[in-house]
Amino acid sequence: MSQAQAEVAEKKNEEWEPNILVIACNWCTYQAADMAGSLRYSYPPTCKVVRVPCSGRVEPEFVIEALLNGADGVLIGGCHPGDCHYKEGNYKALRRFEWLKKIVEELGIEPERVRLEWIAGSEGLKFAEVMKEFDATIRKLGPNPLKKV
Amino acid sequence: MSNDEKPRIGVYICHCGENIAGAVDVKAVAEFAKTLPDVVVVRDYLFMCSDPGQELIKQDIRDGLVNRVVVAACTPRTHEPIFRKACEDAGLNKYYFEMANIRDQCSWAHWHEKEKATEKAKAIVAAAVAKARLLEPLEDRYIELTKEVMVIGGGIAGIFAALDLANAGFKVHLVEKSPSIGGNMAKLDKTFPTNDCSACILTPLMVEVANHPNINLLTYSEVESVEGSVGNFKVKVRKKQTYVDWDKCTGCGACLDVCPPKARVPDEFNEGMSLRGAIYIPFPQAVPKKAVVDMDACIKCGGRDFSGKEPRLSKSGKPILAPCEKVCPTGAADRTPYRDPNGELVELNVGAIIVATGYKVMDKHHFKEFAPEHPNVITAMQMERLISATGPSEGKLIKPSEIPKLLEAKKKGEKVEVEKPHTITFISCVGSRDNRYHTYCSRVCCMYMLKQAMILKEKYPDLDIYIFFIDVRTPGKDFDEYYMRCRQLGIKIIKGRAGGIQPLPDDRLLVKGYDAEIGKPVEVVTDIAVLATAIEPNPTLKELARTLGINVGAEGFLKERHTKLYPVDTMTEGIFIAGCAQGPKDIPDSVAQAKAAAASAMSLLDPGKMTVEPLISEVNKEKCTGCGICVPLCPYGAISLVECEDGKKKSEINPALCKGCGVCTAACPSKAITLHGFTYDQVLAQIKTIARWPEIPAE
Amino acid sequence: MIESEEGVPNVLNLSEIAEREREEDERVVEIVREFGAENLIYCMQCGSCAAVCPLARVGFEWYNKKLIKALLLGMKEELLDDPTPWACVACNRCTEVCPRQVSPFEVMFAVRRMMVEEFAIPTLAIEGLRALYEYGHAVYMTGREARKKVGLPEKPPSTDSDEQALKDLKTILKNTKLAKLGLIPMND
Amino acid sequence: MMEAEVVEKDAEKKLKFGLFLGCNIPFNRPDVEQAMRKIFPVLGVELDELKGQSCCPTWGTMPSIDITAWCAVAARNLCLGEEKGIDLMTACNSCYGSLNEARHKMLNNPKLMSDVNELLAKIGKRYEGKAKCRHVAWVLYKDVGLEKIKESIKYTLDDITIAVQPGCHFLWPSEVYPDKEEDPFNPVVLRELCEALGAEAPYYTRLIDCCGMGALRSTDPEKSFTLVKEKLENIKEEIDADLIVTTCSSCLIQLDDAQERLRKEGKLNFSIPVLHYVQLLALCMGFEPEQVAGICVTPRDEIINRIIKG
Repeated sequence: MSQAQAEVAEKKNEEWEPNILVIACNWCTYQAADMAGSLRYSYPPTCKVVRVPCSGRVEPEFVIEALLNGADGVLIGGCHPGDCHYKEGNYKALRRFEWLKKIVEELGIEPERVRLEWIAGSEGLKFAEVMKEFDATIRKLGPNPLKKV
Repeated sequence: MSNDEKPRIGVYICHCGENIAGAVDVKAVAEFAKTLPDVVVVRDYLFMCSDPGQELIKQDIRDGLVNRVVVAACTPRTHEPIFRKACEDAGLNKYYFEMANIRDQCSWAHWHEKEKATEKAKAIVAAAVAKARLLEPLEDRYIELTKEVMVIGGGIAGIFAALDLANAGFKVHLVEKSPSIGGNMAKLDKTFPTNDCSACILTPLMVEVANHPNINLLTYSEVESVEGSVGNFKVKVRKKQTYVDWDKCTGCGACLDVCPPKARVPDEFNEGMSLRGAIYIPFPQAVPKKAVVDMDACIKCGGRDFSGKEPRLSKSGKPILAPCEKVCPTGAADRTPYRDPNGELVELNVGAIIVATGYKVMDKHHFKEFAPEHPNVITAMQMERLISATGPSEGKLIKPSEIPKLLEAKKKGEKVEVEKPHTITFISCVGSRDNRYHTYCSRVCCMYMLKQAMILKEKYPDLDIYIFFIDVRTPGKDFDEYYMRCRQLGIKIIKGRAGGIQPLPDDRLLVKGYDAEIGKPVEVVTDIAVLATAIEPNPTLKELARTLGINVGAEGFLKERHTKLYPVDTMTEGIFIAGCAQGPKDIPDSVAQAKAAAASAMSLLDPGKMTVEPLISEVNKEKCTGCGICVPLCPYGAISLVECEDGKKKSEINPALCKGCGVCTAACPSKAITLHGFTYDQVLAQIKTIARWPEIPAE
Repeated sequence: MIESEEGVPNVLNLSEIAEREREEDERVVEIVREFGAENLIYCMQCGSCAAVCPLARVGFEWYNKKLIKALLLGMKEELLDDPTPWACVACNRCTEVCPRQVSPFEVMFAVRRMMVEEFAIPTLAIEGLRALYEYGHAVYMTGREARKKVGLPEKPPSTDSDEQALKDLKTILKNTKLAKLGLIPMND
Repeated sequence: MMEAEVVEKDAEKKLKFGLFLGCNIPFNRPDVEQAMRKIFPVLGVELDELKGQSCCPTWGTMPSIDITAWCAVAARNLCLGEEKGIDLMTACNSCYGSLNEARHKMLNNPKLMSDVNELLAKIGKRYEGKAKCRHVAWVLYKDVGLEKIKESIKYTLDDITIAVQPGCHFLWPSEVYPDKEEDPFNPVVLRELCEALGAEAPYYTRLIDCCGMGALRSTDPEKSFTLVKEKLENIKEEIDADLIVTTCSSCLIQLDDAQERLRKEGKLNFSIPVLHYVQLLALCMGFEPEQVAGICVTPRDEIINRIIKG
């Protein structure tokens, strides 16, 4: 472990910072995240983005694995209904998400830790606002209960 | 380079001037990157995308130091192609590349939290490296492109698209559902803002289309089905039955007059203001100038019904023929041979499709408040016919209620006194900007009302002309000057849309309006009321869009890929749109769009082949159980169940149709489908790295 | 027409107005153009003139923009009894801001000239014309106390004290439209 | 150096204008006439009596009857200056407007000019379009100059805030006037003239708004007074002026007279004295207040005392 890593790990014990994963579709939410940056809308650095072509690519396992591996919150971002680059991948994501929420609850995790948002490529401001809000939600919930175990 | 060679990852961190280095401690990130598994080289540079920056990467590849590249810089949406090319140039498969976005999504967003930004940058780099370890080499795909284009719609937009393509050497199939090309423009008397005679500028173009060696003109034809994708569309076009032998028909028109009164129906070309026979040529300048029989109207004189029966004989022993076939000098109207009512199916192979199906003028009957049944309440398109030299009154301005009288007299060869109008009133935005019908502005109504008013006022200075407007919209080139000319002619422009038309005891009308400028209700007794009804999508457009696999917007017009940047493209590659099918527009804009669509089709097809990124899904036949879940999920219909050698049905993905969304990959219960570039392992590696952060990924 | 209290109908019958123009064989727009409102036809009713018009501000009915529209519709008789054009202070702020160079001030005054032909002229204006003719001053006062009080001669060095000059002025006025109209006695 | 100064003084001495009085000034506010007769000789400007001058003609008269007749009456007045090779000068915005508008029309319409000259021929006159009418404010600002004004005064207006009222026909239509403000919507000439006397002359929102005088007042006094009231209240509220200064005789009468009426009707509860700029300058030069500022309705004794006693 590098020195920096060690420091962060140490800090974590004193002062918990959420670790948030954002799985963003390439055409809308990923673009919105870029837009937020280029317009200098700041949001909590706790949020880290992984790019996928479409919200329809997101497998429920991705989210479960993220939670099992310690993420405090997972947000899936896609295009607004009707605007999907691949016609209807976001509808598929929506259907899977309902199911996903139930599984998460059964795992004993607060369902608020997973979230699905439609953020268009032009909505840089919305991206930042959603991230702020989600970060606040996760902070209220505290660390991922699975991580404590 | 073999696939199972152990990854040797080079991490290249960009300062982007101060854009990254201003918030992220680049040196710290570099030090951290060195600790990541399989990372063998870490470099940082002021501008990694610059020539010397790219050279750093290329040199390491050439020196055999690295076989995977991670660039931590800006967004892959803009720079991934640049770095991929650098890898390729140095001899590395370009899909051995991954990008870490530490500018747009890190330094810029967290500018004032430098320490946290640096930590986040490390996490992003770690995730990218995790994915890079699992990258696989991929080969670009190429598809051959058919250098033929189908243009649907023979109006002014379709004509220009077809001519531009044909002149550039492309084979064009121009499909028009009416018997003649020309579209709505052929009906217009004059065109703003120059008041050119519409037929005079359009007819030569129509003739050019008909004579062009590269244009295959398919009139009276409709697209029935479209399969395939960009570069290779397979199209079935239905050539409707004309019931006239077009090879023999010379367009002499002899048959038109003999068709009996019982078989006469409202003439589409004259917007229903006159009658045509069941056998007809749409209009005098029609191209091709050929007759067709409208079987819904035909009364099959003498039992002559194209069923293949020989004619009955009269008492004198002569065959009993229908008047049209009797009079036809070339035998084109011969009703003896069997003619298939279904016409003929033509198959085309085209690389691109341009949809230019135009528009429909909204019907007046919706507007009860404007006495739509009254013969002297007409649409603006009817006014075009009324003032056109080829119209029902041959261009003489008369009250529409007098047309039957005039036509009757003409038939008898008599002269007749008809009433001429003294007052004409135009009402704008009828059906446009109206929540009950169309919320959009039809864009051309202001100008065509002004045009008609101007033409009328210049020709008949004694006419009183009123135009009731919500507001006058004249944003085109030379348009406002045109409007001002109208005002100066003494045409009375009243701000305020009229609210009603009351028929008077004679055949005149009382228009009730409100002059917002004076602030009082106003009334006009008018001879003709012209309703500027909206431009509507063609009623069949939705169906056509479905056939083509393109979208229509909420208002029913075809949806462009991007309003500003891709205005003539659709979401389906290889299909372009032009003219009023995309939304209301005037002739200059339709022509401009048609030329843009033609140019887009040319630049797509001209190279003869196109590269397709291999980032698409593939089925592992061994894992596939043939459950078929994926088949209906695919938005492009790219997946089908095919029988394999072992006799079992398994999924197969058509690489030409797959766009790489990954919906099937995510849904496959047996993980038999891989989305190249975003495989399960690759994405999961990234996710786990971030989820476990700040724990360092294990070896 | 339904008569409103002011004499201008509540509902304007544009056909009747147009018919009247036809019967009288004169277009109101052309009349006012001849009276100096040459650019009237360039008006697009944007309302800049009304935005800065003192008359519009204090509630006169037929201020510049509205008057122009009424004329474009062919209205004339309806306007004859209206005081608005005679209230125009000729401030010309409208002229300065008009994007079409209509000069609404000229329209106001052209309407005055048109009204004068129909003898629709306020008494005060006739008095001013009479004073101009009689003394060479539209505003004329016989009491000279104020002049004396401030130490000035009783009469200014104008037509008031120069018989030949007043005669000259009268000669000019007698040869103008003013004499033809016969609005004031000009017998001397 | 000496020579140059002499030449300059000679040039100054050559300043000569025909004093165009109009109607309102000689009959209603002769103190303004007297003020001009006093100040200009001190400033080195010679005044010609312009014998035989008449009404400009004002808006309610010939301009409302006929354009040629309007221009003919105006041209006869302009001829009186043209014959002597001098321009006219007026302290009345209406005269300034009517004369220059008429001149502008004649210069841009040869037919009109020749019709006018046909009329003038009957009295042995001819107008070439050379003589124009200058505004007293512009003569003071441009020809005399602020420096000369500063040198000429005895009293300065320290601690006095002035609300200026240039008046409509000083500004619009700018096309017809011989002198133009750089920005007619933000006029500075009168403000600078006031500042030259030591006063503050700040901007206020309704500075360029019409006072409501003239035909508006004679047609409907009530409506006219709403404009004055609006203007006066704005002056009071925004800059709390000690004094209103105008360069137009009509504005002077309206602001002075209507103000008193509004007060009597209980619609105004403050009082701001009003002066024409030439009156203010005459007072600062030390001329007898009775003669140069003796006629008013709204009391001005207090401000005159402040000026004279410092």
